[in-house]
Amino acid sequence: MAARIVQEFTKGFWKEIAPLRFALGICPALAVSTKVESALGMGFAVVFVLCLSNGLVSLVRHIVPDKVRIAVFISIIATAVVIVELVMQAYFYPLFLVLGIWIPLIVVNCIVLGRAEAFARKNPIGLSLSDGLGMGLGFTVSLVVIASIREVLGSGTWLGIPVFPADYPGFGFLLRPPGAFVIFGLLLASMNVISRRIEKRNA
Amino acid sequence: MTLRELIRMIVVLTCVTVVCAGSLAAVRLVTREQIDYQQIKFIKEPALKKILTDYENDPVADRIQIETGKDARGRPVYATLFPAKKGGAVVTVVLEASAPGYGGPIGVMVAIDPKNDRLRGIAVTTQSETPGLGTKIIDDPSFGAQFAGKPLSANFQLASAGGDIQAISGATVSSNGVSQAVIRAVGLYQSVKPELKF
Amino acid sequence: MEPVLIAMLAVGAIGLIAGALLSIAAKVFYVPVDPRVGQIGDLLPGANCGGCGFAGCLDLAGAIVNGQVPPNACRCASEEANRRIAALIGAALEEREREIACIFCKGDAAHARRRFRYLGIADCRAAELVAGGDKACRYGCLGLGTCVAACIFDALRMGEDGLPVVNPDRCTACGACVRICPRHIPRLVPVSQKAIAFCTSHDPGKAVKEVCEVGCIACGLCKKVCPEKAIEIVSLLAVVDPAKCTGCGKCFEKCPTGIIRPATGEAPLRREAAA
Amino acid sequence: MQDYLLMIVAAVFINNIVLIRFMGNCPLVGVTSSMESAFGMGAAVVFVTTLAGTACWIVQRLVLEPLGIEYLQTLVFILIIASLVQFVEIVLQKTAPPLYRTLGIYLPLITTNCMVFGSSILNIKQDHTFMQTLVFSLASAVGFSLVLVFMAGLRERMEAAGKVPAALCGVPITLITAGMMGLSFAGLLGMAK
Repeated sequence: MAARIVQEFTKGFWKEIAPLRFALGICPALAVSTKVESALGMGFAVVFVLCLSNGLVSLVRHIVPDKVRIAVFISIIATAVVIVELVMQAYFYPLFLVLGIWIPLIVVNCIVLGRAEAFARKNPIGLSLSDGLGMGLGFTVSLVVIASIREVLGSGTWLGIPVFPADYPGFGFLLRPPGAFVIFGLLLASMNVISRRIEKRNA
Repeated sequence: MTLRELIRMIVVLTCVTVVCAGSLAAVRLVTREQIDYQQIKFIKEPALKKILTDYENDPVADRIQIETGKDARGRPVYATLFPAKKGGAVVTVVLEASAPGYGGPIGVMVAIDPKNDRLRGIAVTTQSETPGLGTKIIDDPSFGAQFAGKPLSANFQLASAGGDIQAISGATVSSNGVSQAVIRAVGLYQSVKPELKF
Repeated sequence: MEPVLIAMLAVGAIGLIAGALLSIAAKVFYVPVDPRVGQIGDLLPGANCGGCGFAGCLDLAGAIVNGQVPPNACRCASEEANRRIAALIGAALEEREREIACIFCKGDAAHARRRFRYLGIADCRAAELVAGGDKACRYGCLGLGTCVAACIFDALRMGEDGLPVVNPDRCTACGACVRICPRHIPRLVPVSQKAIAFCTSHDPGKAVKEVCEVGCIACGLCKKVCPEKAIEIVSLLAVVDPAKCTGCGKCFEKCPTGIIRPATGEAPLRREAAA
Repeated sequence: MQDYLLMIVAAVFINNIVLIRFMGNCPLVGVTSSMESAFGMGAAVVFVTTLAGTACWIVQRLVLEPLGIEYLQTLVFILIIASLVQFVEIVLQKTAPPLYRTLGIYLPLITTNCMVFGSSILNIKQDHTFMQTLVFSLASAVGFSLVLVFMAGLRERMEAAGKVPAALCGVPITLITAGMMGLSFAGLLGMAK
């Protein structure tokens, strides 16, 4: 059992890392990745929502009729999201201002409902929690990677700390919406190349 | 689908939503104070810091809200006052008011010395005036400085309207917006003054 | 406590209204969905290839239940699956022979002339749009592999000679290649068909000879030699009737360009045999 | 009238909901492999977004604000959208089977489409009137469908050309194309706020 829990946890990082493998949840991954700080904030918000929703869905999985399943799951997710929204507003207000509309939009992040539907609905609470944690952290990692590229090259800082000499002009394209798409596409491509190399070596 | 299934569907959905709403309302109740504090702190504090210099407390945490009337939907409207204290005594009260300018409403914070009924200073918080012209209300410190030290009984209208304030040339409408906002703030202060106990 | 109650009541009411509305809608707008549709859908391959002419496997399942099409309308389903589908709707399964796709052109790079070098998008449909393709024969295979790309069962590959090759074991006769080819070169034939005239050109013999060494020149020798009268010349093209053909092989020897051949198993081109 | 025109142009081209606001990217990758599915999804989204936007606006103004429970917006809106989508599905299945057959398979996808939910929230955030809500929702959805159809067309062409490097095939090239498309849309910036 313990091994299973560890396995469900770790798959979220490489084998099934959601935004990069399945192109799920790419909307927030693109929108809030101009700065590492906001990426971290968004990532942890999603981790919290995923754990809470996976746990609750797993608890109620036997009493919910099939026809209203989606409505019930989405209510649970929305509740988790509003809790995050309120707590963030109360204690991390600057972050709340930066993330803005993307906090309520966690509700419709495909990863969250996807995990509820595909995993938590069929598994006991322990596994569901570890799945949620793993997937959420995997999402955070991908977000931070993209944000690092964009922040370092785009504005010459990382988490607000300057990494280039002060006269670095900044690659503004990366901070704009089109730049996000391009960086994400290139990241996916390099991920493909690496995976294929590994496969070839194992074969 | 039988009637039983239908009813079960509705009951489950309703129960879930009720429980969700209940727990959210509870969380809201717990965090409400903190959220209000944060919102006001992040929006108002920079302006507060500009006009308040010598104080020891957190004016945002010590803010006073006084009901001034009801809005169109019948909900109460509050005026928020920020008291700055030194040595336990209130030395300055800050409040905000706004009036229409050239490009939109101009928000002005006014610092009042409650003991002597004098203005300590003003600061523009929100504005959308023409850059380079209307924005002189912020960029030209001598304009705002006219208000400092005047008693509350002074005439804060522009000189062209028979008052004591010299408008910035080329930005009369914006200047008028500021002076109207100050007049409103002072009026607000006078109306709630009886309820203040320092 | 009051704000909590208000919230619970308001959202609860919205939930109740939504639930009730959905239930009422489900009742009022109830569409009787035959449970057999789902069961048949499970039996079908689920590849949604569209070979049956419906939008997908479930769509076909609905049509089978409604009796619009026979239970074995899916060309890709195994015989076992077809039998079980037929059993489900209680219809007798009418036996139908398995078909496979055949490439009706032998004009490879060595035997068919090209009018120009085509360097555009590697897709037959695109090539067809450029002055009718690079092949001198306006009926022949363009050889850019659009049919190969269209096959979701991996039954087609591009041969070294520039013509697609069918793997009869994998072909499910879904017809995707038949539909996508701008020149209708791949065609479905019964697996038992013994002889086929591998050409689609309706040009007169002289015109065919100018552009291709392995086209049907409509000489009619095959028709004359066939003891079963199984071959007809239809608008300047030899056509074998599979119902009559016994596979005696007389036409294989007689055809001057060697395009009439056994349907399965490769026989040498006549020219090569002679050389 | 001019205001509405400006709003439409802004929502469709300048602040395009997919390319500039980053909403609805999952279908941009998921259902653009063929023109047919892009059209189907686009039509379904236009229909549902307009309906959901106005429904959410009405509930916000008539229920949430008078009761002072605006903080439950997220929960209530998503409930409305989820039920609405299911409702539309049930009604379509009965009343317009041909339409249901074309749009039906995309409807479940729409519940978790951030563009429907996002534009409903934007309506409230930007303090739209009822008419503005209607126009904005419709225009955003049209902008979404437009990008979807453009992308499907480009992808069909790229696939036919078969010249995309192996590593970029599929999602990566789609995203990079979206970036390029975003750049050209950004060329319209400054035409309206």
